[in-house]
Parts: sequence; structure tokens; C-alpha cells
Amino acid sequence: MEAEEKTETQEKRPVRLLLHEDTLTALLAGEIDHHSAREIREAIDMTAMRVRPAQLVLDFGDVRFMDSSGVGLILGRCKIMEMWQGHVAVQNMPPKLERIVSMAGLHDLCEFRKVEKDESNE
Amino acid sequence: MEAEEKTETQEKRPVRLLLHEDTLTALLAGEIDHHSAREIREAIDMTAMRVRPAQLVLDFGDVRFMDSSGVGLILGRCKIMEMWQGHVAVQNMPPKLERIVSMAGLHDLCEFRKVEKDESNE
Amino acid sequence: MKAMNEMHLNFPSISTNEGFARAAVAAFAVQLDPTVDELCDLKTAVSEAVTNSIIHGYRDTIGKVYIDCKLLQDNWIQVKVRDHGCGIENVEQAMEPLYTTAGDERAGLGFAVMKNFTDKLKVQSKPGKGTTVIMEKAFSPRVRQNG
Amino acid sequence: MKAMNEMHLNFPSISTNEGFARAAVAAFAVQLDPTVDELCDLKTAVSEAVTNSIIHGYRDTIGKVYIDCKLLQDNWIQVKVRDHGCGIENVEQAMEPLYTTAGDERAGLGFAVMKNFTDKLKVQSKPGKGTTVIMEKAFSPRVRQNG
Ligand SMILES: Nc1ncnc2c1ncn2[C@@H]1O[C@H](COP(=O)(O)OP(=O)(O)O)[C@@H](O)[C@H]1O
Ligand SMILES: Nc1ncnc2c1ncn2[C@@H]1O[C@H](COP(=O)(O)OP(=O)(O)O)[C@@H](O)[C@H]1O
Repeated sequence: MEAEEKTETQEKRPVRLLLHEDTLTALLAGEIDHHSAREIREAIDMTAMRVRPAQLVLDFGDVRFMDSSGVGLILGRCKIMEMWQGHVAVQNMPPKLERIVSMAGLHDLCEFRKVEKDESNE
Repeated sequence: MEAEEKTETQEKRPVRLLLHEDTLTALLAGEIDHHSAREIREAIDMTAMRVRPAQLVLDFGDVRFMDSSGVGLILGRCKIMEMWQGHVAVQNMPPKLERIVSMAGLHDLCEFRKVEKDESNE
Repeated sequence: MKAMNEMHLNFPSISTNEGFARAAVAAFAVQLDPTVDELCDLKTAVSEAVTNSIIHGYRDTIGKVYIDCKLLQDNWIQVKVRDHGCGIENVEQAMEPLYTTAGDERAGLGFAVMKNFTDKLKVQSKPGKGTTVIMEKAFSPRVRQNG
Repeated sequence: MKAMNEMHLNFPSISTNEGFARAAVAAFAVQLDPTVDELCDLKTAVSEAVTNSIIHGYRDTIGKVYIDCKLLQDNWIQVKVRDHGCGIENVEQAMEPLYTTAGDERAGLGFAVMKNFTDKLKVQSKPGKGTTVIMEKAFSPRVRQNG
């Protein structure tokens, strides 16, 4: 904590990963666009390839903005998880991102759910 | 209240005026620059000229940004109030605007003070 | 239609500028007093167009992306996003939802989002010359509180 | 110094664009991960320069204000604000604190703020031709948390 002396102007890190039993949870934050999606994708895939979780949870609770790159991010993770018969759950999608999510027909492709903040964060 | 259906993206109004006995209080809000200073100035002066208050309080508690136009706004009000031997008090100047205020030497020209939110707002 | 205000912006096609571009357009658009949702829709559409210029138009090269923004009468805003990149062979096909030339990580929804999140969309493109996307959006007139 | 990123912006000299201009520069500058205070200082300096072009440079006419912004090495940002307005006869005098040609509502502190709130300030002006203000500011390197 001591290193963080400056008052933050920017986002917190766009992705934090938590592994619990056979579930890998990616807590996403800030703005998801083509730029940030790359960093998020690389972080998730590197860990997922290694631990091969049965479930990958993508938590969008702290995402303030998302364009179609976020849809690509979800679709890409679905493909990866299919490789070892795992599945993807999309968690806490903010209501204002629902429009782009339903445009993409994502509700037919993966599980959507809400959980309480306290359960999902550590 | 009913008219305010849309979620606000913009500032609330840059100035609200309260008259209490011989004190006119101007509650300033948002960003004070050359553009908004004009509207603020016109609102204050129109009322001050009419009621000729003994004291004009400029409350900066809700001001998030201010450039040297804000300094000009204070100086200009000091001149107006001098015309009828009134005086200006600058109230709740946010700490981050202290630098520009002291650069202008305003502390020698008018009274600065802090008051609790509840006292100043109606 | 006469523009009441306008701004012109350009920057190199590097991906950090996607966030900058939509923030700049939003900072300009607030003059029309949009709702949070309207502004978010516009930002999303701008983000799609700018991203396309960066990843499709210029691909692995660096070129300039141009944004021309105009405030029109009756709370309309026009945003033009231009590049001098590779252009599009078949615009109609490119605009079909789910069509993409860029592989697994692109959803092929960029144009669909631009169309859905604005009120008018026009795409002009010439292979080898570049692409221009013109979007227009109307913000709802806001009933002002008097208090 | 080579720019790592840059943006170029122009808009007509109307006062609503003062807020837009500083917001756009701030949206660009966040790439350097400034503190809230550093960013606020930069916004204040930009606001002064843009306001000067609008109210002094073009006075009662409408002209174009140009902003050129560059990210330089070592967390430096350069912001150039240009107008093709009336220009300044005596730049040295104009830069003196409290000097103003614009009457009671101007504090004469614009240049003083630009100087105080940035790390380098250069003013070039030619009467009848216009004025260019070049400001540079270094943001402190941020120690990153690992958690
Ligand atoms: N500015 C552009 N320059 C060149 N090609 C483009 C441009 N914009 C879009 N395209 C082409 O149109 C296709 C569809 O675009 P879009 O609907 O945004 O989906 P996506 O970006 O996910 O591929 C792209 O894959 C690309 O081939
Ligand atoms: N862009 C400009 N074009 C023409 N004159 C300018 C410009 N900027 C500043 N000046 C002159 O310099 C003076 C001092 O400017 P400044 O320190 O910003 O104080 P202020 O804006 O309060 O007058 C102005 O009053 C004006 O005469």
C-alpha cells in the first residue's frame, strides 16, 4: 500500500485473477475496448491454459464502459474453455451494458448471473 | 423535481443566490472559467445592485475547477461591494484551489472562512 | 445544416488513443446536455469507428485518424471518423453483423453497434484510399428544472 | 525529442470550448498516469491559454484556436495553444502578473498561472499575426503497486 502515494487518476488494473478450486474468476474493471481487451485476454489465457479450470467466471461488476471488443473477449474465452470441456459464466454485467450484450446474442452462448459483491471479491 | 427526468451529465447551475437579512450568499458550483464566470457575475450583480447587501458571501464549496477568471470574479465583486461600503467574504474555498488564490494575493483583500455545509445551504 | 460549434481532431493510430478519442468526443458533446445513457451510446459508437480505423484501416502500420465533430440544429451531433488506410472492398458485406476479417477476437459487431447506438450512419470507403464513417445522433431535449 | 504520441485539435473561438479544450487535453494526458493534482494544474494552464486566444487574440471576432499536444520522453507533456488573432505588441509586459488590457473582470494572472502551473513556458507572438503559447510539464513517475 505504501507505494501507492499518488492520488489515482486512472483506472485500477483492468483484470485481477482469483483461483478457487476449479473455478478461475477474472474481475474486470474500468473501460473495455480493443486496447484494454488485449491485456485482459493475455492475463486470463496465460493462467487458464496452465490451470485448465472447469469454470471461468468473467465478472463485469466494475466495468464502466465496453464496446464490441468486450463481446469478442467473451466469445474468445468461450472458445478457449471449450477446448477442455470447461464453461464460461458472465457475472454482474452492469445494466447499461445489457444492450450490447443482447445485440451479440451472448445470452444464448453462456451463463449470465448476478452475485453479491462480497462473495465475488476474495 | 418531476421535470428532471433525465439523468444529469452536466453541472448543476453555476450559481444559486440566497438573501438572508443584509447578507447575499452566492453558492457557486462546477467549473469556473471565463465562460461560466460571465453567467455567475451577471446573476450576482443584478441582485446585488438591487438589494445592496452589507455582505456578499461567495461560497466555493462545490467548485471543482477554477482558473484566473475566478480570481477576476472575486476582485470584480469586491469593487462592486465597495460602492456601498459593503464587504465580500469568500467561503469554503477548496484546498486544491488555494494555490491560485494565494498567487493572486486574495487573502489580503477579502475575508476567507470555512463554514459547515448545513449552515450555508438554506 | 449550419454547425453551431465544431471541433477537429487527429492522432496516430495507436490503441491508447481509442479511449482518448471517445473521451474527447464526449467532452465536446456535453454542450448539448445529453443524458448519461445518450453520451455512453455515442462513446461506444465512436470507440467502434476509431478502433476499426486503427486495427483494420491501418492494420500493422501507423497512420492518422481524423475526427470531425459538429453540433447541428435541434440537438443533433455529427461525428465523422476518417482514415487513409486500406479501405473496404465491399462495404455492404462489411456492415453485416458478425462479419469480420480479423479472426477470433473480433465479434464483427462494430458497424452493428454504430448503427444501433446512433440515429444515422453512412460509410464511404475506397480500397487503397481509406474509409470515412459519418454518424449522427439526436439527443432528447431536456426539460429544465427551475429551482 | 521524439513524441511517443500526439494529438492535434482545433475549434472556433467560442467560450463554451474553454471547458472542452481542457477536458480534451486532460483525456490525452492521463496516458502519462498523472496525479489528480498534476492533471488539475495542467487543465488550469490550458484553460488560461485557450481563454486568452478567445478573448484577447480574437476579441469580438471568431477565429480558430489550435492545440497541439505531445507526449515526450520521461513523462513530459507539451501543449501548444495557437491563434491567428491580433498578437501581442510587448510580450514581456503582457506576461507581468496583474497586467491586463481587458478591464475589471480579468485578473491579469493568465500568464502567471501558466508559468506557475507548468514547468516550461514559451510565448511567441507577432502583432497582426497571432500568438503561440508552448507549455511543458513533467508528471512525477508513479511507483506502481503490485497487489
Ligand atoms: N476503417 C476500416 N478500414 C478497413 N476495413 C474496415 C474498416 N472498418 C471496418 N472494416 C472491415 O469491416 C469488417 C467489419 O467491421 P466491424 O463490423 O466493425 O467488425 P470487427 O471490427 O469486429 O471486425 C472488418 O472486419 C474489416 O474487414
Ligand atoms: N492570445 C493572445 N492574443 C492577444 N493578446 C494576448 C493573448 N494572450 C494574452 N494577451 C495579452 O496579454 C495580457 C495579459 O494576459 P494574462 O496574463 O493572461 O491576463 P488576462 O487574461 O487576465 O488579461 C492580456 O490582457 C492581453 O492584452
